[in-house]
Amino acid sequence: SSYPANGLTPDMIHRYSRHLVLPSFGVQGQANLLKSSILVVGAGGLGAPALLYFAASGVGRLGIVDHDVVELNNMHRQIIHREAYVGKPKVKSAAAACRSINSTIQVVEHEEALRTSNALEILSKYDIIVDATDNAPTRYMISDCCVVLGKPLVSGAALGLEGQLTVYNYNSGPCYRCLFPTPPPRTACQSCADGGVLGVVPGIIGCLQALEAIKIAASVGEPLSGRMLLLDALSGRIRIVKIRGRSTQCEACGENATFTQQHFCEFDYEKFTQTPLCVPPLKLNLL
Amino acid sequence: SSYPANGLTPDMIHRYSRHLVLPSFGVQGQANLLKSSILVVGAGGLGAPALLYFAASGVGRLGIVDHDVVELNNMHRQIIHREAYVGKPKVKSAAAACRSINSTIQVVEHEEALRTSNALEILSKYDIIVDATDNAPTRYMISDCCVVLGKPLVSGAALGLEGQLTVYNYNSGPCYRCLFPTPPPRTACQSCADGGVLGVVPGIIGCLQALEAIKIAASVGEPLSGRMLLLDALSGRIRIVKIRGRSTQCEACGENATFTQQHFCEFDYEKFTQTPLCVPPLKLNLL
Amino acid sequence: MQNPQGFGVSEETLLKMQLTLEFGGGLELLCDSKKIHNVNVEQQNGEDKLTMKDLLSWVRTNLIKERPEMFMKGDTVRPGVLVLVNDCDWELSGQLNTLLEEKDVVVFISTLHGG
Amino acid sequence: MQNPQGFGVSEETLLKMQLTLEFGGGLELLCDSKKIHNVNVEQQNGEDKLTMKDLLSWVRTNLIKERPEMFMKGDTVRPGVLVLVNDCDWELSGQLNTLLEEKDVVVFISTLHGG
Ligand SMILES: [Zn+2]
Ligand SMILES: [Zn+2]
Repeated sequence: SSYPANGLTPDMIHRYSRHLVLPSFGVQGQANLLKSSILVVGAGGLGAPALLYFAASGVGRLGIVDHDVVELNNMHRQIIHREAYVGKPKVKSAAAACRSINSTIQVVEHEEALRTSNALEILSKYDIIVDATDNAPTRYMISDCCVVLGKPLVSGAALGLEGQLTVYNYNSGPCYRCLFPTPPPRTACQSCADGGVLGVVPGIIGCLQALEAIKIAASVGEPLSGRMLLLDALSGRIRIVKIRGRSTQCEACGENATFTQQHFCEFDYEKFTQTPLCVPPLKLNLL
Repeated sequence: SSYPANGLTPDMIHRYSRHLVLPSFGVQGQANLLKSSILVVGAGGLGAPALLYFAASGVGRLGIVDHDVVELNNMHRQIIHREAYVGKPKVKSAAAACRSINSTIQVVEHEEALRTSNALEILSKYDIIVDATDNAPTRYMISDCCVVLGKPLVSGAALGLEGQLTVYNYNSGPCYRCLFPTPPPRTACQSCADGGVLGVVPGIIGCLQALEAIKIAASVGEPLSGRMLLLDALSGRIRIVKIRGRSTQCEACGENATFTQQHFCEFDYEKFTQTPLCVPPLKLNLL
Repeated sequence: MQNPQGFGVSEETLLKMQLTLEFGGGLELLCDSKKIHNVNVEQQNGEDKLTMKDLLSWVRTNLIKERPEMFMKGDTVRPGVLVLVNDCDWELSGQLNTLLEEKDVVVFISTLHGG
Repeated sequence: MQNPQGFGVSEETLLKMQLTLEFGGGLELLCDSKKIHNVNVEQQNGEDKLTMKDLLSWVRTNLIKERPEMFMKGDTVRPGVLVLVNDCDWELSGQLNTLLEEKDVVVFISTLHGG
């Protein structure tokens, strides 16, 4: 073979040279990254910057799940989509953008909504899952699926001028249900569509999600597991707080949990959260 | 006129609807943003995400200064540039990307290195300056120029797995020289080229720079003046610390400072910092 | 933060404690859209200590201006609200039984789902 | 953080203080690439207080393994280094004269220029 032992070609050495010279990342970190696969669920406000940084940094296989099309009112925050893609599937738009900045990685398009019927199959193909979605039932579904498959989950959320970030189900850390065993009342779950969001706030959280997933993929540093980052953009404050560990009573990951793949397939997340998995886009007539 | 009083057309209302519904941003915040002008010095690791979020969010006039061309070893972090632009000017590449995500704003290309001979003229055309450069002499030059012109400066930096961010010369706050009256020894000033940088670290700092500049432009929230954000990506820690206010003894902005536009034009920043303003790209042969 | 002076309570004086309360993730909308509240909480039931259970009932009476069901359910916070005492999840300090000390910072934050 | 017990110093005992020292922006390279150091600093000159000036000389002797000129210049830190005591610029607390207290966190960070 003409490949050196670490699997880096001269072109890769050139492209990733600023990573390779980092003592705490280096050739091993980059080689790990190139061998890794990451799935981003949602090519919206959080997914946009995360996908671009995954592609740029050399994640070997990058999957994108989304069933939406690009709309003009996404453009203020979903910086991966160009105007030319308005009306076209977000997955196609995002995949084209990722390929345009790094043609040497593999980008996989999953142009469909994530459901209990396809989640196990899709998620099982990736090492790390990034939750960049926008509703409560999907967040429970992704977390449960990561628990039954044993995958780490990098979870971000943004609304208004606030953002939140943590890593679930990593190294015996808590899962989403450990923190939120009971779903919140539906009225407490605003989406960006009805609540609004300052575009750069999911930008910051999406970049931080990329950082955490890259750390896990490259096996460097301390991922944000058992800790949660809280961003208040308006006052310019960020706090990183200590959260509970895995709950022994957790229905998904606890000591006596019986949550199997079959249980997952049959679980009704819409009923559980009293919220539909896919919210139809709202028409706003506020002005 | 067919424009409503707040200057928002129906298309703008559609595009920026997620900003307009935010009580703490709203129509006034968006109208302020659309009337504002922001200059980003450096279309590299920090400038890339900042420029995309400025364009997306509707900054009325967006200037870009850079004299470099896109190189393959930039691509791991400078997510605004596509492979098709390797070898072409960064300003052209960045401007094209900004226009492709928002054709309704004005993007101004300054394809030249910032120097004492052109800085006053270029910076004077913008409300807010974003320092996204990569060397000490340019940082002193931009700060001094902002002081003599009375412009707020959003300053970010990233190296290795660390990042720093603050706002200078805003509302009687400190300038760069208030914090660093004496330049550091040249050996203490590593660039991303020789020190390396994890690509997503300038991504996070660049997004945070965008947030701070957008807050100032829209007149919302509390900008990070008199405070500094310190990011340690490896350990996943962010601290926001309180820094000194404007120094009465500062040679640029202090009580008895005599730093005028003419003084600025004649100041030798390369001699002051013992560092050239433009570092030729290094060839790496580390592997 | 521990400050023994804060506990100098005789039978004649009511326990009073200076706390910083913060609301986020939308919960600030329930208390006049104000996120940070510097408050003096007075213990009502003659006890010489203040627990999170006491604080919750004080908050509900004194700060929550509307839709209290969006803040509490039964005698605890509603599902989806994280409670942090000095930047630490209250599950780690005993939840409702967490003992508060002078100058503690208590954060109530609703989990976000948007993206 | 104030803790009066930390100052219980008689003429017979040396002042000892538990501090957390953090190095960043590349300064950690001068002390074995370790960023966080939990240390017990002993006052050498018989004083019953510890200032930042004392701490700097202690750090230079005990932690800095190489290129001390990259950390200090004269009796203070070199240009381009920010010093933070409990997340606050030491310019606001008296620089070299800042009095340290038990469990203080002192950060030395070199300003970055990259982008
Ligand atoms: Zn669990
Ligand atoms: Zn100054």
